[in-house]
Amino acid sequence: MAPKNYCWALIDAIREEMERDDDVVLIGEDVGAAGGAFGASRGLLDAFGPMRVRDTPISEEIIVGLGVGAAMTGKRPIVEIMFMDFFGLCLDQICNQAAKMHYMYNGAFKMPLVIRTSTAVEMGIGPHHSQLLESWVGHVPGLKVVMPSTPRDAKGLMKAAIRDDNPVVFIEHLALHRNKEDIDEGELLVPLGKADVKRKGRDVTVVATGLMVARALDAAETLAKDGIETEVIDPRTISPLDIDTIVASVEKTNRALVVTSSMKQFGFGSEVSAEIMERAFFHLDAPVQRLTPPFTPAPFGKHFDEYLNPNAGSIADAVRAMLK
Amino acid sequence: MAPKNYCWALIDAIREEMERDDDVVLIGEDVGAAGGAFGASRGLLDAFGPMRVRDTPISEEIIVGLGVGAAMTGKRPIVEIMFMDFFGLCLDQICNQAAKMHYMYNGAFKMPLVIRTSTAVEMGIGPHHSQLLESWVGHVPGLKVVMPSTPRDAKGLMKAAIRDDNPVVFIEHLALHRNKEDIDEGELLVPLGKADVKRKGRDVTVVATGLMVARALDAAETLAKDGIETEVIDPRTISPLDIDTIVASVEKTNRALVVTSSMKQFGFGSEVSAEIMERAFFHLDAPVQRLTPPFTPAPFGKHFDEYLNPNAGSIADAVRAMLK
Amino acid sequence: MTDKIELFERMALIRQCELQLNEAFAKNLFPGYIHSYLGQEACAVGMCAPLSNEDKIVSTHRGRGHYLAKGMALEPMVAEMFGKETGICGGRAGEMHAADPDLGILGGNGIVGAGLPIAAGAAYSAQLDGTGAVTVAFFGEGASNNGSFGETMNVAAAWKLPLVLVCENNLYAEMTPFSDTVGEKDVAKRAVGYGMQGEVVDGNDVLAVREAAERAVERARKGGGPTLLELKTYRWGGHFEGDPRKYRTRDEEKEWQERCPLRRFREKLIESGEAKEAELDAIEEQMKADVAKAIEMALAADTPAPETAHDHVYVPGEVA
Amino acid sequence: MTDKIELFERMALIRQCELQLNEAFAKNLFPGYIHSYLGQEACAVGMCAPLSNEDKIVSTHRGRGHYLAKGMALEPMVAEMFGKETGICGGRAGEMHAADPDLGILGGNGIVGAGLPIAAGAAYSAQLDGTGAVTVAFFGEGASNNGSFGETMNVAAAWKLPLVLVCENNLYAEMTPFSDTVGEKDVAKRAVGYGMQGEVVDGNDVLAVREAAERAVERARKGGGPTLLELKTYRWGGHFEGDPRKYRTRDEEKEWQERCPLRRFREKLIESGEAKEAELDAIEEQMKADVAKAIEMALAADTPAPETAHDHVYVPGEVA
Ligand SMILES: Cc1ncc(C[n+]2csc(CCOP(=O)(O)OP(=O)(O)O)c2C)c(N)n1
Ligand SMILES: Cc1ncc(C[n+]2csc(CCOP(=O)(O)OP(=O)(O)O)c2C)c(N)n1
Ligand SMILES: [Mg+2]
Ligand SMILES: [Mg+2]
Repeated sequence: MAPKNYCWALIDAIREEMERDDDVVLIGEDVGAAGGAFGASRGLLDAFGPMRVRDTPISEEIIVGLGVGAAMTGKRPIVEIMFMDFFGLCLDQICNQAAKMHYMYNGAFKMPLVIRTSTAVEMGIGPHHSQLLESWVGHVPGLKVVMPSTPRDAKGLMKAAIRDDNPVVFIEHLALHRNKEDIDEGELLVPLGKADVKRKGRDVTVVATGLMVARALDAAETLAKDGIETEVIDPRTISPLDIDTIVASVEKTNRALVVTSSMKQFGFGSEVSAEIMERAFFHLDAPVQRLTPPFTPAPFGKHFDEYLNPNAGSIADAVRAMLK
Repeated sequence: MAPKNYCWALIDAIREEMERDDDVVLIGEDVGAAGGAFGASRGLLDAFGPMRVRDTPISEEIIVGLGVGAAMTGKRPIVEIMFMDFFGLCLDQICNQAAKMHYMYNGAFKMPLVIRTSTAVEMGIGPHHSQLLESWVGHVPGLKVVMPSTPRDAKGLMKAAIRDDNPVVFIEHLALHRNKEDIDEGELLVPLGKADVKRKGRDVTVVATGLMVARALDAAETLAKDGIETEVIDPRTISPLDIDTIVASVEKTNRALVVTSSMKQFGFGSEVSAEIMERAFFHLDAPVQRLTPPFTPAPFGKHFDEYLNPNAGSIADAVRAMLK
Repeated sequence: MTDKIELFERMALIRQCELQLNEAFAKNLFPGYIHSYLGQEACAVGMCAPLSNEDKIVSTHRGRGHYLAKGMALEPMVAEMFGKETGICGGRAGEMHAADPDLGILGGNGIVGAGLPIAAGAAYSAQLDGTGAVTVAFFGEGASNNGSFGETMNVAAAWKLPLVLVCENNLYAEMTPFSDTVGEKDVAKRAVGYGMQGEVVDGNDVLAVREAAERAVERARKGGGPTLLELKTYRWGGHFEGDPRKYRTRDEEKEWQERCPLRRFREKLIESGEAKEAELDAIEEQMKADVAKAIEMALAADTPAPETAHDHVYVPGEVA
Repeated sequence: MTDKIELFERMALIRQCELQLNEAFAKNLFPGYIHSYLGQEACAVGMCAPLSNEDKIVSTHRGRGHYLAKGMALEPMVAEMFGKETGICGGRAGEMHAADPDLGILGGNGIVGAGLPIAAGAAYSAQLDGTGAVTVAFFGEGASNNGSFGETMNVAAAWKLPLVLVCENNLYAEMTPFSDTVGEKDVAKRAVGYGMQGEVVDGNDVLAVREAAERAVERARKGGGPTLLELKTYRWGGHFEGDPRKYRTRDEEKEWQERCPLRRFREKLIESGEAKEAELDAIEEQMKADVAKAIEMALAADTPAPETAHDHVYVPGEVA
């Protein structure tokens, strides 16, 4: 066991997989010589050379397309789109090409492609650098979507994503990059599609993703002082969603709150709520609630971010309101 | 009153608005000389000339960008993206530029832009020409999203969309283009953001969009024979959603089914279900259900389309199952 | 049979395929649109001539010529177009899509221009492997105006990818004449700005195309990087069958039909003594019969069971 | 004051603005990243010289030089950078964004390359109105590799838009040297392939830039269509302040600082007798003081009330 931060855990994951399998390559803006725009591929160029760790021009569409074509011809590429806010420039390659290739061609091609990207929600960088758009890709069959909240999950999910034969959109919260956790030195794989119950509880279920997981745990701590036992579930994989774990929890707690950094409308919380509706309606003592930033772009500046985004306090308040 | 089909109703709407306001222009692939890839801009080039009805190269990003820049400088452009399946090529201009311009710049610019597009769900054209992605844009603050199901609504909503100072994504179902309806000759405006109760009923609410509206009405006819009174609501506007009308209906019927041509996961039905959950939970006698195609791309061929998509029979079945 | 006769045969095969599919369409036997390759046969056949099965191609919505030129089996290809379960992709890919990994055919595309970045990816893959395999990206002049074109040109040149970019300039994108949408009518001229070799080729002369292809493929194989070839040609039919073609004159069409790539090649072969009229007639007859049989088989085949729609959404298997 | 002195003043203003913002950043007084325009002053000032308020510009993430050159008021511009409510956009647009419709400043952009299509739209709008107004699109050499560049080049040329495409080639895109990402180092060469005029200009010589700008703007005004100008320059700082600049040598930086646009212009003005040293010193002092005051005011100003985050998501008003 060694303490690793989220960023280095990801680098370790990629390094281990690149060592294990020569077909794994990394492609993106500043991933090589610069070691990543956020330092999240440090050391990889030196270890694997400029053919396998390839810096690209600012060409998002071909960054993903390179991955699609390479995956169709035997490679296992990781392509990096610096911020998820830029997905509007490459969503065709992600959703029409990568996602559908295996399907359209009746299984003739596999698509072992990781689309690595990040969100900087709450980092004050303004409207073009603060979006979390997991539901865009969650809506598309053929894609898997992953969003780890801890260093350990980040490492294990990244390794699993690289080994998966399907295209996986891998979303990192930049605000988590420096968080530390003890991680086993050995092989670590976290299965895609499995939620993690981060805290057990019997009174209410809080489903939280990314940045919100730690806050939900903080809120649970506070609530526990009032005798409220909160179960905190981190789905980790957005699609396919491990709804069984969530439903099992709701059957026990009879209440659920979903907390995300993304928009409520047509968002992750709506999907979870609708699934609980269909599968556990008669277990519910209160309506499932969604706690998210309001329906607005993110203005520049942390003062706005603090105001707009859920925190431990507002999560606890929302839970209390549900228990009234 | 004169019978008009959906396609000509839209052409009339655009013609009337172009006559009324010189700032209205139409930009897109084949919109001019060809009269539209689907004949949906016939006659406009002759009426308004090649400067106001502009054929473009196959350049989706700049098609929308031209609209954004023109809207910022006093025009009221309608830009056409032939199929919604191509949104992955221009979503940055739609979601980061058009949607956020008014917001970012503190109201300095208005964005009177219509992004006209279509879906060919169920027309057998295969995986790249059969997608309905209204929830991608519904998820983005700053955008309005419209999806008419009848010629009258098509005309009235198009005219309202053109006059709106916000960017409006206007989604046409190509399979509706030849449907006819009597339409008043005079000025016809259908407000954005207002649902339409297409049939009154007291036993169950069916929320249906686009192609599914007529099928829901057919199903209601059948169900009526068994004494089941179905209320059919067509939201017409996807965002902002007129949830009040839906909730009022559910408070009466205590049951709701949402039927769409788009994917269930992270889709329109999830949003409606989650909203009903939050606002009308204690009125529900049964969980809200979503009836949609399964989570797969659309293969080539109508035999697949028929199998995959909801129809009057499966809608009626779903309603009956909810009433059990 | 000399290799030139093989070229002729391949062109005749494509010609027959397109003619007879159009007939089937006219008789209402075809499910959906047909994007005919009639008139462009020399482009696909000339370009694929120097390619082996290790080499890859990426195609478009107008792909049958490419598929056949690269060796896709006729019968499953035709069945695919009809959406039948005997199709090369089980009938689900359909008229704008077909692929065969074993032959290096990486598929058509319903999204104009989307094949270009994918082709670059395949070329990068070959570059990594150092096998000398080359990727050929087919696309239309219409696609050359899409963002993906510039990104691909630049990356291909910067990385010296073993890629040949083949623009079949058939003068129209759907109903829009190319000249209405550009400031410069030679797509090949764009090469220089990206630091790439560019060449205009008579796309209706299969030998000219083959020569250009050989040069470009050779360059790519040897690490000399990509080439942009612009093949000037003409789409005989409408954008799809049934398109009334109001955007051009029948005279213009006639003029181009006089430059028929198949007839020109036939005349050349006979003139030079490389083939006898009867021999070529026999080939054409054979191709006609082969296609007729393929269509007959396709018509007789079943559509796939609708439940197969659920197959292959994901590759199965748990990793962890 | 002659117009050249005005150019000097504008450059000195930008220089001071960038220097003093960096100082504020170093003192931890700045909220967020600073994308410094230091070293590129001649580009913005030369390009905006022939423009009136009717003419539009579209900027980038590195926009302060453009804003000031086009006449944006210093104090609200600086306040915007600090995210203060006295900012030109109420403090919500922030460091990568600012706009002023009255001056034809259509905003910066957080998305590299996204301003190009928007600039084409503004140019199309002017073309419709027949006013002769011109749009200038600023972008970096990094942006020239994005799909939006090719689409914009082509439409601008095809439609003969009154557009000037200005590529400030400062040799780096974030941490990546331009030469690593292209096959051809002159972006201007791409013009010919699109049927456009292209020109390489010394971006550190304000008079050279102004001359090129005048030619291009004149051409655009008269209906002669777009021009691609490549201004060769250098980004003195990192991609953002604090970037350790490992990807280049201090020697290279020194070399470029010796080509300082402000000093070169100062020397030229003095040599030619168009200005006296003291006069220029006074201008620089004045600019220094103006900027210092603007920053002081910005620091003293309030951040916007967080509830204003809800404003302007939609333009209010019902249509029907
Ligand atoms: C991105 C995108 N835009 C538009 C279309 C609609 N469309 C299909 S084919 C076509 C014309 C393509 O022209 P070109 O590239 O010249 O190929 P050709 O049809 O001439 O072979 C268009 C506009 C599409 N399929 N994809
Ligand atoms: C589409 C997109 N890709 C990547 C980025 C991240 N990014 C911000 S600035 C920049 C470099 C831009 O380089 P260039 O266009 O040369 O402008 P410069 O910074 O040199 O002024 C990058 C890659 C972005 N903002 N948008
Ligand atoms: Mg064409
Ligand atoms: Mg640069």
